[in-house]
Amino acid sequence: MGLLTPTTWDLTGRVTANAPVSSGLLRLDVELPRSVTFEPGQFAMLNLTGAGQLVFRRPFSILASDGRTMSFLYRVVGRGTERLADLEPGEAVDCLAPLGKPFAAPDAATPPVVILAGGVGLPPLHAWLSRHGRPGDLACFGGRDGGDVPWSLLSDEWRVSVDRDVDIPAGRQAHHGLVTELALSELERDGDPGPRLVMACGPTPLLRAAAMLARDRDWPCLVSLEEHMGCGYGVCKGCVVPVRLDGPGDSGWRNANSCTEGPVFDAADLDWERFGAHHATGGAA
Amino acid sequence: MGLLTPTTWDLTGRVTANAPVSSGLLRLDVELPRSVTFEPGQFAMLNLTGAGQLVFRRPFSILASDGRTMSFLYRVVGRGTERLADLEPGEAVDCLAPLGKPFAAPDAATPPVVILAGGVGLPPLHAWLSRHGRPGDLACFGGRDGGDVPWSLLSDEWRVSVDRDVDIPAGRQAHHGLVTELALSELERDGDPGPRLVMACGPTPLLRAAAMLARDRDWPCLVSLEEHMGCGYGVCKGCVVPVRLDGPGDSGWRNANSCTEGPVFDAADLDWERFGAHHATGGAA
Amino acid sequence: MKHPHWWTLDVEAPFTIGPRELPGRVWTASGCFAYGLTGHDIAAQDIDSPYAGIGAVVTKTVTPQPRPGNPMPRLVEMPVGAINSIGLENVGFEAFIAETLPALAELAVPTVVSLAATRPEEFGSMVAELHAAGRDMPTWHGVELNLSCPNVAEGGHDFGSSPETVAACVAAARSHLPDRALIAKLTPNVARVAPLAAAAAEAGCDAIAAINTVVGLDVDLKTGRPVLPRRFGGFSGAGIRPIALAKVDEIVREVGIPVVGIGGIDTAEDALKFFALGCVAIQVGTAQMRDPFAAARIVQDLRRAES
Amino acid sequence: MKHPHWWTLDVEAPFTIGPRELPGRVWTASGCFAYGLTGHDIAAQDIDSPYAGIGAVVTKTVTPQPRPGNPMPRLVEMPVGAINSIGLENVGFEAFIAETLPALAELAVPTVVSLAATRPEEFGSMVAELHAAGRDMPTWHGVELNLSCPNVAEGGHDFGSSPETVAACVAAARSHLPDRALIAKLTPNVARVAPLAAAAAEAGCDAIAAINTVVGLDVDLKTGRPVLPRRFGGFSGAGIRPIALAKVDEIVREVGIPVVGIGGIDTAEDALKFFALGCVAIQVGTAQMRDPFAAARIVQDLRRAES
Ligand SMILES: Cc1cc2nc3c(=O)[nH]c(=O)nc-3n(C[C@H](O)[C@H](O)[C@H](O)COP(=O)(O)OP(=O)(O)OC[C@H]3O[C@@H](n4cnc5c(N)ncnc54)[C@H](O)[C@@H]3O)c2cc1C
Ligand SMILES: Cc1cc2nc3c(=O)[nH]c(=O)nc-3n(C[C@H](O)[C@H](O)[C@H](O)COP(=O)(O)OP(=O)(O)OC[C@H]3O[C@@H](n4cnc5c(N)ncnc54)[C@H](O)[C@@H]3O)c2cc1C
Ligand SMILES: Cc1cc2nc3c(=O)[nH]c(=O)nc-3n(C[C@H](O)[C@H](O)[C@H](O)COP(=O)(O)O)c2cc1C
Ligand SMILES: Cc1cc2nc3c(=O)[nH]c(=O)nc-3n(C[C@H](O)[C@H](O)[C@H](O)COP(=O)(O)O)c2cc1C
Ligand code: FES
Ligand code: FES
Repeated sequence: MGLLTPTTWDLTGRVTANAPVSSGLLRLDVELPRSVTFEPGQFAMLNLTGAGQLVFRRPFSILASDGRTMSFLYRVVGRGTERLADLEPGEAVDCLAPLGKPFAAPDAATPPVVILAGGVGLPPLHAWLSRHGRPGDLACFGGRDGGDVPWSLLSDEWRVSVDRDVDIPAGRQAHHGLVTELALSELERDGDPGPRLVMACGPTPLLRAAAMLARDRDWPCLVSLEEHMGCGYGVCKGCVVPVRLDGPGDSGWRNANSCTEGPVFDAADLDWERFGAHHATGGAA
Repeated sequence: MGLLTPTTWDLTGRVTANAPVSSGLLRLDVELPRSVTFEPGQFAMLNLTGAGQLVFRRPFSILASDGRTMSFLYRVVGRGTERLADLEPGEAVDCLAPLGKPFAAPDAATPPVVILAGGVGLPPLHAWLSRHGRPGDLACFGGRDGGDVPWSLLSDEWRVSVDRDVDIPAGRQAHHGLVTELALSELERDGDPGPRLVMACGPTPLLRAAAMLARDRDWPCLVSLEEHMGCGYGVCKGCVVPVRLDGPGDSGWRNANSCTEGPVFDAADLDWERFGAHHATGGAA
Repeated sequence: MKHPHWWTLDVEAPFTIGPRELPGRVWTASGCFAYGLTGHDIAAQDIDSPYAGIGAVVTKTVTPQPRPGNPMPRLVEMPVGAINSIGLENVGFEAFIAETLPALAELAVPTVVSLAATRPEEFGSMVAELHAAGRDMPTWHGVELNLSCPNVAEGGHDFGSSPETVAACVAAARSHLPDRALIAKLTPNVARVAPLAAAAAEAGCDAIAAINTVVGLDVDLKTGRPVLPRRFGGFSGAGIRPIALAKVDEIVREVGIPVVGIGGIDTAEDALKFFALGCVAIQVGTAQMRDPFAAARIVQDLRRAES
Repeated sequence: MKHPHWWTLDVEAPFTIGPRELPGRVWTASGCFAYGLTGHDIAAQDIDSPYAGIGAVVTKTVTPQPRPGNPMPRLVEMPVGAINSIGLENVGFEAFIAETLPALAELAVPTVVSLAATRPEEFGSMVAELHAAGRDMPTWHGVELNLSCPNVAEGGHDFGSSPETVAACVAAARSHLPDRALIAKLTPNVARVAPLAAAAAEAGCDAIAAINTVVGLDVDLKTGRPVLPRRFGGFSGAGIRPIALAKVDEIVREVGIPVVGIGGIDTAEDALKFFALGCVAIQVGTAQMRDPFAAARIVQDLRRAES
C-alpha cells in the first residue's frame, strides 16, 4: 500500500495538569510521546484508557502545543467530560491529533480580524490570536459571568462580555450583554470600521449571530462548528453539516463532514436553515 | 406485607485494609455501617460500586467479623477479584451478608473434627476452629508452596502441606504432598484414630478426596462447595448442585441451591457423579 | 435524583391493568426474584425492605411439571449484562399451588404468577386451577404468560414466535381469568414483535410484557468452546436495553396495548426511559439478582416528593 | 497477548473465499472506515499504519444513487456500544466507480466493495459495472452485499429478511462476478438467520458476513423522546457481541458456509471468540471509529510469533 505523509498522530499521552481556570472551565495538559504541531482551529480526539474508555473519543480544540505538551480547555457537560475532569496527573489519555481544517493564517489581503469566542470556543481563537494576531485585530470573549471567565488566559488585548455581571475581578472589565454587541460597540466607537474578517467559535446562537453580523455588512466570516462527532477522522459520517453545493447563494446542498472539511467553515457556505435544529439550546459552550 | 426477622444485611462498607498475606492470597477488611454477626461457613456477596460495579456480586467466605469489620481472604482469578485487589483503603464495597448454611457448632455427640482446608477454602474452617475448636481436633491446610501459605493466619495448631516444598519459612513445617495424606498420616500415627467428623473446603478435587476418605471409614463429612453463583440469596437458580432426594444412597436427585441450602453440605447427600463436570480443573482455589 | 420536567407519574399509586387494580408500577421480573419469598429476611440501613413500594413480584415461571433445569454452569457474566441458561427450573404447578401461593398470600406479597406451557390447553387448565386457588387472595393481581423463553426452544424457534400460537395461549388463559390482569410476555427474538402483540391484544390480553432475554452466546477462550453447555442462553441486562426500548416502542406505537417494559433496567433513569415511551409499568430483572433492593431503590428514586 | 492452545491460524496468511484469495483475515467493517482512503495520513509511535496486516477494507456501502443520509444527530453513544442512524450516506455508485475505486487501486488498499440496492437487478447491474471497472485491479477482492441495513428499512421489515429476496440478490450479483469473492451481509433482526444464510449459499454466495447492527433505540431523558430523529437506529459495539456470536454459531453449524464474523469486536480476545466458532475472517466496526489502529492492533496481537 502506498503511504501518504502522516499528518495526524495517534498517541497515548500522560496528564501533567488538569485543573480549573475559572468556575466552569478546566485546563488539561497532556504530555505526548513526541511533539505534534498544529494550526489554530484544529482539534484532537481524546479518550480515557482502561475501564474508563469511552465508546467514542471526544473532540476538543487545541489550545496550545508546547514541545510535547498539548493543552486543552473544557467544560464538564456529560459522561465524557466528567471522566476527563477526574483524571489525575500521570494518568493516560489517548490523543488523535491534529485533525480538521484550521482558521487560515492571515496574508496581506486579509482585513483586520474580529474574534468572537464564547465559553469553550476560546481555544482555537486564543491560539490564532497568539500566533497570527496583528495590530488592529479585535478579540472578544463571552462568558456566563465574571467567575466563568478564564481571566488568566486573557491578556489585556481581550475584551470580555458576560451574561451576568457578577464576580468581575478587580482591575478587569466586562461588558454586560452579548459578545456580538460588545464587538460592534468597540468597532463602531470611531465610526464606520471598514471591512473585517469575523472569526467565531462558541455555542450555535453565537455563531448564527456572528454570521448575521458579517452578512449584513458583507464581511467575510469563518465559524468553527462544534458538531457531534463519532470518529473525528472522516470515516463515520456522524458529524455532517449542510453546505451549499456551489458556494454562497446556491440553493442546492450537500452534507460535509465537519471533522475533515471543518470544523472551520466559511459562514456563507453553510446552509443555516438546515443546520442543526438539535443545536437550538446552545450546545456545550 | 408481613416481615420476617432480618437475618441478612445489604450494606455498603469501606475498605480498611487490602493486602497480601502470602504470595497468592490477599486479605480484605471492610468496615460496615453496623456490626453483623455470622456463623463459620457463611459467606458474603461482595461488589464494587460505581464504574467498577460487576453485573453479579462475588461470593466470599467470611474469615472473621470483629465489631463492624468483616474480613475476607481471596485469590485473584478473574475480572472480579482483579478489581477487588485494586481497592484502596477508603473505597466502597457493597456487602450482602451473612448468607448460607454454616458448618454447625459441635455438640456433645460430635466426634473430634478433621479440618481439610485448601487455599481460599481456609476462611470458613479458620473461623470454625477459632470459635468452636476443641482439643483433639486436627486442622490441616494445603497450599501450592511455602510462599503461598498464609503463615501469619495459621497458629501452631495447624498442620500444613504443600504441592512444592519451597519457601518454607524458618521455624515452620510443611508436609510435601496432598492435604488428605497429611491428615491421614497424622490421624494414623497412633493407630486407628476412631470416628471423626471431616470438614473440608477448597478445590473440588480436595472435596472429592475428603468425601472418599470419610466414606471409606464411615465417618460423617461436611463439605463447603464453591459453586458459581449469580445472586447468592436464592433467587436465580444459578448455583445449583445435585443432591440425593432422600438422603444418602438414594438414586433420585434434585437440584439444591448451593447459596441457600449450602454452601455447606453433608458429603453423603451430594450426587458426586452428577456434580460439576465444570469443576474438573479444580476451580478457584 | 432530579426528575425531568415531563415526569408526572406516581409509581406507588394504584393503577389498572384490564380488570385489575395493581398497587404500583415498579415490579420485579420473572426468574430474578424467585417466587418472591426470599427478600423478607434481608435488611438495609436506609430502606425498609426489598418490597418497599414494589407494585408486584412476578414469580419464577411455573410449568405444569417440575423441571430440574439445565446443567451447570448456567450463568455467564458479560461486561454489560449476563447470559443465562437456567432452563426454567421450577417446583412445578402442583407444588406452587399447594405451597408457594399460600406463602405468598400469608406474606401479602403483591403477586403476578408467571406460567409457561407447551400447549394452549395447558395454559387454560393452569389458569383455571390458579383462579380457583387464588380467588380469595387479595394480593394476587394477575398472570403473566411466558411465551418467550429461548432456553427451552423447540425446533429452533422460540415458543410463541407465531401470532397464532400467541393468540391461542392468550385466549385459553383469558377464558378462565375474568378478574385478574392477563399479561403476555413476548419474545424479542423475532423480526417484528408488533404482530405478536396485536394477536395477543386481539385474543383478549390486557397488557404485553417486553422483553424477555435475547438469544446470545459467549465463548470460553481457554477451551474455544461456548461457555454454556447448551451453547446458547438468554442475554439480559444493560446490553439489551436499546433492544428492549426499540421493541417496546414498536408495540406502544403500532398496537397501543399497555406495555410493561423490561430489559436492562438498573436505575431510575433507565426506568424513566421506558415510562417516557409510554410503558404503564416496568420490571427489574438482572439488577435484582445483584441487588435485593434494586427495584425498591428505583421506587425510592422515582418518588415524586423528592423531585 | 497469551494465545489459547487451540489457536493456530495465521491471520496474515492468504486464504481463499470462493474463487478469490484474500491477503488476511482481519478486516474493517463497512461504514466504519469510510471508503478505506482516510487512514493513510495517520501515524502512531509503535505500529506502521492503520492498514498493517489488514486483510481487507470493506467500503462504506455504495448505493445506485448518491444518498444524503439521515438528519443529525446520527449517533448515540451507549455505555456499551452505540446506536447509529447514518442512513447510508454515500457518494453513489457512479462517483464511486469514477473516483473512489481508482484511488483505492492507486493506494493498493485490499478492498471489498459493499453494495446496497432495493431490487435484485440493481445489484446485478452494479456488480457487472464494478467487474468491468475493477477487472485489472489486483487489490479488489470481492463484493459484500448489504442485505441488512435496518436504518433504511421499508415497511418495517429489513430489506433482506426473506430467503427469497436474499437468494434473488445473490443470484443477480453472482452471475456477473465469476472471479471475486461474493459475500452476503445478513440482518440479525430476524428470528433465525440460518434460513437466510442457506438461501444465500444455495444462490451461489461464497461467504456470509454477520452481523449488521441490531435495531435499537435510546431515549433522551431531558426531552423524554428518542434521541435519534428517526427513533430507531442500529445498535453496534460490545453490547451486541453475544448476539453476533449466537447468530454466527447458528450459521456455521446449520449451514456450514464460510462466515465472516462481525459485532462488538474491540480486541484480539473478542476476535478469537469468533474464530473459535469457525469464522474464516472477522471485521472491526465501531472500534475502528474510536481507534484508527483498532484492526491493525488486533492483527498485531494475534500474530503467532508473539505467542
Ligand atoms: C471540533 C470541536 C471542538 C470542540 N472543542 C471543545 C473544547 O475546546 N472544549 C470543550 O469543552 N468542548 C469542546 N467541544 C465540545 C465537546 O466535544 C463536547 O462538550 C464533549 O464531546 C461532550 O462530551 P460528554 O461526554 O461530556 O457529553 P455527552 O454526554 O456526550 O453530551 C452532553 C450533552 O452535550 C451535547 N453535546 C455533546 N457533544 C456536543 C457537541 N459537539 N455539540 C453540541 N452538543 C453536544 C449532548 O447532546 C448532550 O446534551 C468541541 C467539539 C467539537 C466538535
Ligand atoms: C460460597 C463461596 C465461598 C467462596 N469463598 C471464597 C473465598 O473465601 N476466597 C476466594 O478467593 N474465593 C472464594 N470463592 C470463590 C470466588 O467466589 C471466586 O473466585 C470469584 O467469584 C471469582 O470471581 P472473578 O470475577 O475473579 O473470576 P471470574 O472471571 O468470574 O472467573 C475466573 C475463573 O474462575 C472460575 N470460577 C469463578 N467462580 C467460580 C466458582 N465459584 N467455582 C469455581 N470456579 C469458579 C471461572 O469459571 C473462571 O474460570 C467462594 C465461592 C463460593 C461459592
Ligand atoms: C437468571 C434469569 C432467569 C430468568 N428466568 C425467567 C423466567 O423464568 N421466566 C421469564 O419469563 N423470564 C425469565 N427471565 C427473563 C427476565 O424476566 C427478563 O425478561 C430479562 O432478564 C430482561 O430483563 P433484565 O435485563 O432486567 O434482566 C430470566 C432472566 C434471568 C437473568
Ligand atoms: C456508524 C456506522 C455506520 C455503518 N454503516 C454501515 C454500512 O454502510 N453498511 C453496512 O453493511 N454496515 C454498516 N454498519 C454496520 C457495521 O459494518 C457492523 O456490521 C456493525 O456495526 C457491527 O459491528 P461492530 O459492533 O464492530 O460495530 C455501520 C455501523 C456503524 C456503527
Ligand atoms: S466524526 Fe466521523 S466522519 Fe466526522
Ligand atoms: S446464586 Fe442465585 S439462587 Fe443461588
